[in-house]
Amino acid sequence: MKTIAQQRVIVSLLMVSGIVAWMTLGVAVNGVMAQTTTEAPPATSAPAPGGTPPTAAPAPPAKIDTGDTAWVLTSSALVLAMTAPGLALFYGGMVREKNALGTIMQSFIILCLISVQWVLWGYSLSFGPDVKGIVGSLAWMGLNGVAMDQPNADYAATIPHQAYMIFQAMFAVITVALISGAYAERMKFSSFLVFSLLWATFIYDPLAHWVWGKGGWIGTNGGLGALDFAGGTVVHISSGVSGLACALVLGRRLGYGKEHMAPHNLPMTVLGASLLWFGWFGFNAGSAVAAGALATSAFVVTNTATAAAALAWMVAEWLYRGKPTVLGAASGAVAGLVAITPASGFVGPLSSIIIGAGAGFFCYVAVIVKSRLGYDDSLDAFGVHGIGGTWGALATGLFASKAINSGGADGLFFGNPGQLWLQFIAVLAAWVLAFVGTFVILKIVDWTMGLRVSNDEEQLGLDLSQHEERAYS
Amino acid sequence: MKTIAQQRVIVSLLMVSGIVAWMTLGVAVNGVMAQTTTEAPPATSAPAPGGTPPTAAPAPPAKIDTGDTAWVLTSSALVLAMTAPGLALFYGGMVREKNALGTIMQSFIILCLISVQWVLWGYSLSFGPDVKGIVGSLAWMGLNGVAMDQPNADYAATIPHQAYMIFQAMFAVITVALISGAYAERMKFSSFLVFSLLWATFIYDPLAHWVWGKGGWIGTNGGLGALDFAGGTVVHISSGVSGLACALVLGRRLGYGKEHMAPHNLPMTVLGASLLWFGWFGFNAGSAVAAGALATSAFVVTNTATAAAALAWMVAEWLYRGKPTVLGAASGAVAGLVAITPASGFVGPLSSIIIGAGAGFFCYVAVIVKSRLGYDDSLDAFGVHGIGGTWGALATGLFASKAINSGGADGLFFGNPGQLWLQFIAVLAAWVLAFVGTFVILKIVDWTMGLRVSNDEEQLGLDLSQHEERAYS
Amino acid sequence: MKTIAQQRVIVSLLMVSGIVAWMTLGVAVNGVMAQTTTEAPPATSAPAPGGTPPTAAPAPPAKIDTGDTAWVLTSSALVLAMTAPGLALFYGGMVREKNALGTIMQSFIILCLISVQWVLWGYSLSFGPDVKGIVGSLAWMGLNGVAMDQPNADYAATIPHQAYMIFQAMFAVITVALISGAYAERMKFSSFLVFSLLWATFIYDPLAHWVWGKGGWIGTNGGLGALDFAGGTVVHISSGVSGLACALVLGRRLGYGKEHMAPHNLPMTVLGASLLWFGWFGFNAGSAVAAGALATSAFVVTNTATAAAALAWMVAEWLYRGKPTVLGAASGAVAGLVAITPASGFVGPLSSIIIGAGAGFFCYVAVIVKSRLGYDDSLDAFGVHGIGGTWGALATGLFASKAINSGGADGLFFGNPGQLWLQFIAVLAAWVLAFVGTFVILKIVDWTMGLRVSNDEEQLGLDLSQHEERAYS
Amino acid sequence: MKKIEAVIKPFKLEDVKDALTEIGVFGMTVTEVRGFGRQKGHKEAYRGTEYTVEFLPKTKIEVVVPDNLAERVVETLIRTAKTGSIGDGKIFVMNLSEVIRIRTGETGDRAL
Amino acid sequence: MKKIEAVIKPFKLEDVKDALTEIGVFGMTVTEVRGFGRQKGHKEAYRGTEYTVEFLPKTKIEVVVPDNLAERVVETLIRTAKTGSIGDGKIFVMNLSEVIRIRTGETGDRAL
Amino acid sequence: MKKIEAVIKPFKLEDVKDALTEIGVFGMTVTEVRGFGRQKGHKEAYRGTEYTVEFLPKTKIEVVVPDNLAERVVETLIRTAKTGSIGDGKIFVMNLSEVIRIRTGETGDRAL
Ligand SMILES: Nc1ncnc2c1ncn2[C@@H]1O[C@H](COP(=O)(O)OP(=O)(O)O)[C@@H](O)[C@H]1O
Ligand SMILES: Nc1ncnc2c1ncn2[C@@H]1O[C@H](COP(=O)(O)OP(=O)(O)O)[C@@H](O)[C@H]1O
Ligand SMILES: Nc1ncnc2c1ncn2[C@@H]1O[C@H](COP(=O)(O)OP(=O)(O)O)[C@@H](O)[C@H]1O
Repeated sequence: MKTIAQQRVIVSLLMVSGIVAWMTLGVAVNGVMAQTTTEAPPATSAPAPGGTPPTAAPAPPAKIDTGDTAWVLTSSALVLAMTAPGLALFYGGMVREKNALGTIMQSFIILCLISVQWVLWGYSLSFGPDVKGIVGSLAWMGLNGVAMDQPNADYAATIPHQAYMIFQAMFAVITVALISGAYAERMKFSSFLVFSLLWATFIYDPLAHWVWGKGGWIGTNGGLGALDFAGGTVVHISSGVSGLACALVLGRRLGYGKEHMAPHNLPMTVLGASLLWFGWFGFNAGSAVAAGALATSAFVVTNTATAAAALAWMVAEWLYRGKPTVLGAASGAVAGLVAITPASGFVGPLSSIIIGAGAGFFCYVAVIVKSRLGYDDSLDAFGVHGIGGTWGALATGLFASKAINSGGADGLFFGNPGQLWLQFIAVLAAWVLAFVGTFVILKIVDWTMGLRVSNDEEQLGLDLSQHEERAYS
Repeated sequence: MKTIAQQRVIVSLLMVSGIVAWMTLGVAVNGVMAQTTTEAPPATSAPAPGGTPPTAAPAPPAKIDTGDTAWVLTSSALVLAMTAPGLALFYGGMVREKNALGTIMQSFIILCLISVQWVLWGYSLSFGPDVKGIVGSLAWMGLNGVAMDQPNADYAATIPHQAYMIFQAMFAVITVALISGAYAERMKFSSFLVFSLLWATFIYDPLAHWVWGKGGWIGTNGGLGALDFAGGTVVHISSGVSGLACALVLGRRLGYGKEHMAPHNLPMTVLGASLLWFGWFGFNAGSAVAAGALATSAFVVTNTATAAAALAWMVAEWLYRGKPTVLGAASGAVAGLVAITPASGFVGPLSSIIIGAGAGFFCYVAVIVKSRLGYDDSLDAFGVHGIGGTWGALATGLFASKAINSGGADGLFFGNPGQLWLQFIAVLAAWVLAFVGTFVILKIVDWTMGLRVSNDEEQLGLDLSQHEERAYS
Repeated sequence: MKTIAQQRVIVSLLMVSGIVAWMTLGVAVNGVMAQTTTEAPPATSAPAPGGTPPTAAPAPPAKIDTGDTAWVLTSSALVLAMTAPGLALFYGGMVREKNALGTIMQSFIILCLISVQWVLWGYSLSFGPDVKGIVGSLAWMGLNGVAMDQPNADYAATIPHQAYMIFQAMFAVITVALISGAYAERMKFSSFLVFSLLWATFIYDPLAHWVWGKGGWIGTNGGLGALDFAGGTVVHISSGVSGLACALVLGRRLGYGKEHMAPHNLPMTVLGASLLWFGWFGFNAGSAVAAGALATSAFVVTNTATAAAALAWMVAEWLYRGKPTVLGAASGAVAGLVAITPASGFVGPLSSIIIGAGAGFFCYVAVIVKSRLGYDDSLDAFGVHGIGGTWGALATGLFASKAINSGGADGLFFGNPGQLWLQFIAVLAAWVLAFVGTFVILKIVDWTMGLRVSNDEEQLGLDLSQHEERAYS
Repeated sequence: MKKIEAVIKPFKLEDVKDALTEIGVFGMTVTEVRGFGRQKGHKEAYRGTEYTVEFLPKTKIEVVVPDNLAERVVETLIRTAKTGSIGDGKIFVMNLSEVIRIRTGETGDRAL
Repeated sequence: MKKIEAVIKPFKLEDVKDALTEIGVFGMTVTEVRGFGRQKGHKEAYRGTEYTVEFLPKTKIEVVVPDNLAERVVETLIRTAKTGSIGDGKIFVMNLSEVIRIRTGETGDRAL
Repeated sequence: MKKIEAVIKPFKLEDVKDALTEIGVFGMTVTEVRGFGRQKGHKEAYRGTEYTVEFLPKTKIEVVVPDNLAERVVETLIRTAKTGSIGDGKIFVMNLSEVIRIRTGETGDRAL
């Protein structure tokens, strides 16, 4: 009992000191804040050299486009809706009633936690000035120098830099939340908070830099040239593979394989899946950071792949088990969304049907196999996001076409086998970072505060044991 | 038992061969796909005739507007949300608990099924090159020639052609899903899938062509000139009247009129109705396919008519029964949304109040009358969409005004009685096609695979009998 | 019994005569409607004075920007989603099962009622031509002169006037709905309707004029210069303080403090809170009425403050009670949204963390104190909106910075203590109007029709007693 | 007085209630229960996991009647709750030592 | 030992529990039930369809007590569960042949 | 015949059912109940308000068996439902005067 009390104190102190630190920081940097509007414009708006003849107009300063900005803001809101209520309900409906609130809370509070982390240091680590291709520097901490009224042409030339920042914030949020499917129904709330904060900082932020950051070593913004339009490696492989590590380190839920662990509210899960689909248009089509041809194409293939994946999972289940299930269709849709994510800016609608159908099929197989292998990835974070993300990243190397996106690359089926190899390297890097990093963080958290709730608490459920609340009265 | 097994085999084979066919097709046309970006620009950008003096610039090629594109993409996402989660929950909450998932599944899987159908052949049949005013040709199968980066000025001059295509996809989806309110709680899942696919192909696609397709015989794009801004005939009359046919052909639910069949979860239904309202802004205001005055006006009248309809239903019920109900208000709102749909681009706010109030009143009467007539339109697909759509289509002929939309027409009350006649023809055509077509399709499906679940399965509920799942555990 | 019957008759008559009146009005003004497109353009497009040389183009007429319009329409839809389903579920989940539908209905029907009120006279009273700084005139009744195709530069220079009108409609709707948290579980439905209509007309409409109307005495559009970007005083103080008046006048719920009154469905409440967050981007970032730097900044600080507030409430609760709760986190998020609302267009991201954290903390304290004081603000309309709104309005006077919005003002921390004083005046004015006005309206309604349901009806629940429906069957 | 408990198929409740009312039973208490017996359950599947559910939804009716009415109640129950297929349920009869109506304090047959 | 079952109005549960605890009852088991009796039900309406619901929500309390406590329990139940209006419910008393506490295996009055 | 009612911890149901089936019990009826006893409840808090919840979720099993099987059933229940910690629950045994199988009309031990 004493240790529990102690831990509580420690955690409390941690939290409080965190909050206090933030506030101090806040006040301190307050002056800076006033300058976020006056970021020295980058190269794009450099004053034209004096001698330029008047007829040759100087390069116009990067200009904010209202249509593009409207679309990216809308997309940011859509991606927020993916985490809460989307993922919160998708996962919340799949657990047992006694853990419903606790599971919903995980998505909800990650949204809160990472939103603040992102503004304070996460965005800087991910997208700030490059440090050896590995990580962003801390120069943009507290959004110092991230303009609200000017674009940063490295990332998005026609919308305010802060619009790009907040759009990316939603990606960081949902990635951390996706992992919670793996450790659902048994993780201690305080440890969960600490784990999530560490994971975001030490896994997500660097990985995002590798793939999307200016100068990151993997991506197309100065790196090897692996393609990841909206986050196959950064979001789905990273969360899915980390989920696998969580499932292995935490071990199975009490009564796994013996007790009835049916989802307590599948309509809630379908609602969540539908909101994921809805929000994912922001995720993928928003990743064009402009409202034009590319966003349109990404929108179309996202919808098509998702539909095909749901049908494929349904058919696979129908053939294998004899009945098509609703949870299967919903899971298939999510698998399709996952798989099309990295490809969405590079492939056409017919390719997307194949990518989607493959996702539905592979992820269904993964889920079946899991129940044979016996590890307890409670809500299939790995089975859906790990497998679906890997398939999607590789499929991008197969189906990408410069006819769709001249800024991308051709894949194997369009005559460029090298791209598949690049995709493979990106996948491997993401797998290794996610698995090893998560393993280390979990072990540290386990040694210092413990990862799992006690058996009694698990029996009672997270809602009552962690929050003293019940979902339904 | 043998026949059931056989049917299962047949269905399975059908499904599999379908999927396989799609994939083959996919790979085959993959090359084509690369060309979706390079569609030969249509007439709008025809080369200026040789003799034009150089100073007079040639007609500028149709240009993509970012604001319009942002709005249409947003609207597409909104309309998706109408089907799932919107309609799925609206209907799902109204059935008994044992059918909750099965009912939700109907909307969800239609979204998947028709999304793929639309890309493969649906869009081509509806909007492809006209064949005698009756249907589109198959020239645009697999989106062949549907550009992602250029507008098709026949349909929307300032957004990519694919953006228009995906916006329309969501219309096809929800129309098919709306019918499910009529046969809820008793249709076999496999037959339901086949029915939906046939219905979309043989009823929806031609009807959409008649009214909206370039050259369709009914509409304003080269036809008689009947007005249907966002789908009064195409979406609501077609689904509602088809629902009536379903209710008549399938017969009543077991225990109808005797057992307690109260909605199992009305908060879910209100949630669904609210999401319908939310998404309907995309439906109606999005139908302007641009973000300007017309979209704004459509948005305003949509909201106003909906509100008025909910109040009208509530008042009617209060007077007639003594209590206003929540389901009544929600149903009234949906009735208002239905009725304003065809009129939304042609009428002003005060007219919209009358159209809405009329919808609330007429649909309430329809619902009362139904329970006297004794056919079992389980969730009032006909009572709300059939009646509301018919009223809306006719009301468009009464209240339309060129002062609102110079590209439209004046209605009876603005001095043009002929328009009402045109509206009447459109209504009649939609009724006939929907009723007869649905009747034929149902009979075919009934003869080959049977329409209803067995009595035991109906008693057990769709969730367990069709999907081996329970909504709540 | 007789009086009940009589009241019903009176109410019925009222309702009917209302509807009839509207319709008459509708038909009567129908002609006017046709002119809503042709509003004489205001000053902005005044003909250039004669002497201007032809080469110097006259000031271009205000032009509709598609990106801005897309954003404001999207925002309007988002704000609608805040009321229904957002608030409806947020509140609906917090009440006991027997009142679930009745509570949801309050938000839903207010959406209907005020949508119509706004079009008929509400918008005119709020934003119509100024009458002595106190209220708008009735000149714009029935949207007479509110153009669908031209901006009104007094309010928004780049979107159709009707787009601004409908965006504002959603604000009026949600404000009235927010109050329902205070009188939940005990108010008579008919009285509730009358109260809401009167409150909107006599409290909301004038207050909106004071703060935002052209010429209103408090705001920046010709008034004292108090800042309220998106509704701290107009929306949150007004609804929260009115809620306090309701709680005091109506008295406690039967069994308050003795019976178990736990929320019946907290997942529903979290869903509602998440939708509020989602929709609030429209509320705050939409209040820029353009899709540019200001909208972006408002979006960013909205998200950041909300996250910080949820964390602060959670930590406060953790320290004070020993466990962090899910309802606490959700409530904190809403408190943060409330508090950042008036500031969202004037402060930077680090300030927003402080504003948010303060909101989480102060509102938690308010809620704790309430349970000591013993008045029954059932769902803490005052505790969250009254306190949070007041804090936010004052904090705007502390943290506002012209570096963020040159059209705003500096706050105390940026060297302008006078602004805090202005904010204080605005707060005071809103408190007084809301409290006194609500008190008077409540008394009038109480005398004429009674405010509360009978004890038996309260025992039975609103769902059965007011609507003869049950939420779950 | 006798207390008669019957476990029946849920959709039979309306019929049973009507029939009992007809023969002069003025009250009953009903509980949703789950039954396990010879009737086989159903399968459920959620992603990779299958469950066999052996407890089926049943409705339990409790009726307290004067001794002389007991037999007719049992007969009526058998008649109206029977479908003939497995799982129709059971009737249990037991003695009560006392019955009291809370509202009035009446006891015995008069309390019914 | 006696088993006393009472069907009461749900909102009376807290009062009843407190009163029983006071007179020395250490345990009870409670079930949500639906009751049919003289108390009339309510109407419900969903779109065109109306239902008369005759089963009302009630709470069933089961208390097992030594014979000598039975009478006081019944009195207490009557006193605290009564509102005086129709539908207050019934009390049924029956004999038990044995009681066992699972945790310890104790039987008879000591098991209570 | 005897009717044996046991109030147990919900998560023990599967084990108990399996064990009872093994010793030859072919049917049982299960109800979700809430129990009040020596086991202390838990706190709940919603914003400013705290509640102490003294009723805990329990599962009630009803098994009717021939007299000669009763003792074994009780033993089996004790064995399988026991965790040793407070709140394991109680077993109540009472006599039945009659049992009937609705489907066939069989009575007595043959109805089980
Ligand atoms: N021995 C028993 N004790 C208590 N309840 C029983 C017993 N046997 C059966 N039941 C109840 O009766 C129901 C029907 O029993 P079952 O054996 O399935 O069919 P049948 O009554 O037609 O033989 C079961 O679901 C269970 O609720
Ligand atoms: N004969 C009976 N057998 C079992 N339960 C009964 C019987 N009569 C009444 N009840 C229960 O008692 C409740 C109250 O009975 P009712 O006749 O409505 O009022 P009162 O007890 O005041 O006469 C009923 O809802 C039902 O649950
Ligand atoms: N006198 C009683 N009458 C009816 N049920 C009882 C009685 N005493 C206990 N119970 C039931 O048994 C359960 C366990 O009892 P409790 O006193 O908590 O633990 P234990 O059985 O280990 O002594 C209670 O929750 C309640 O449902």
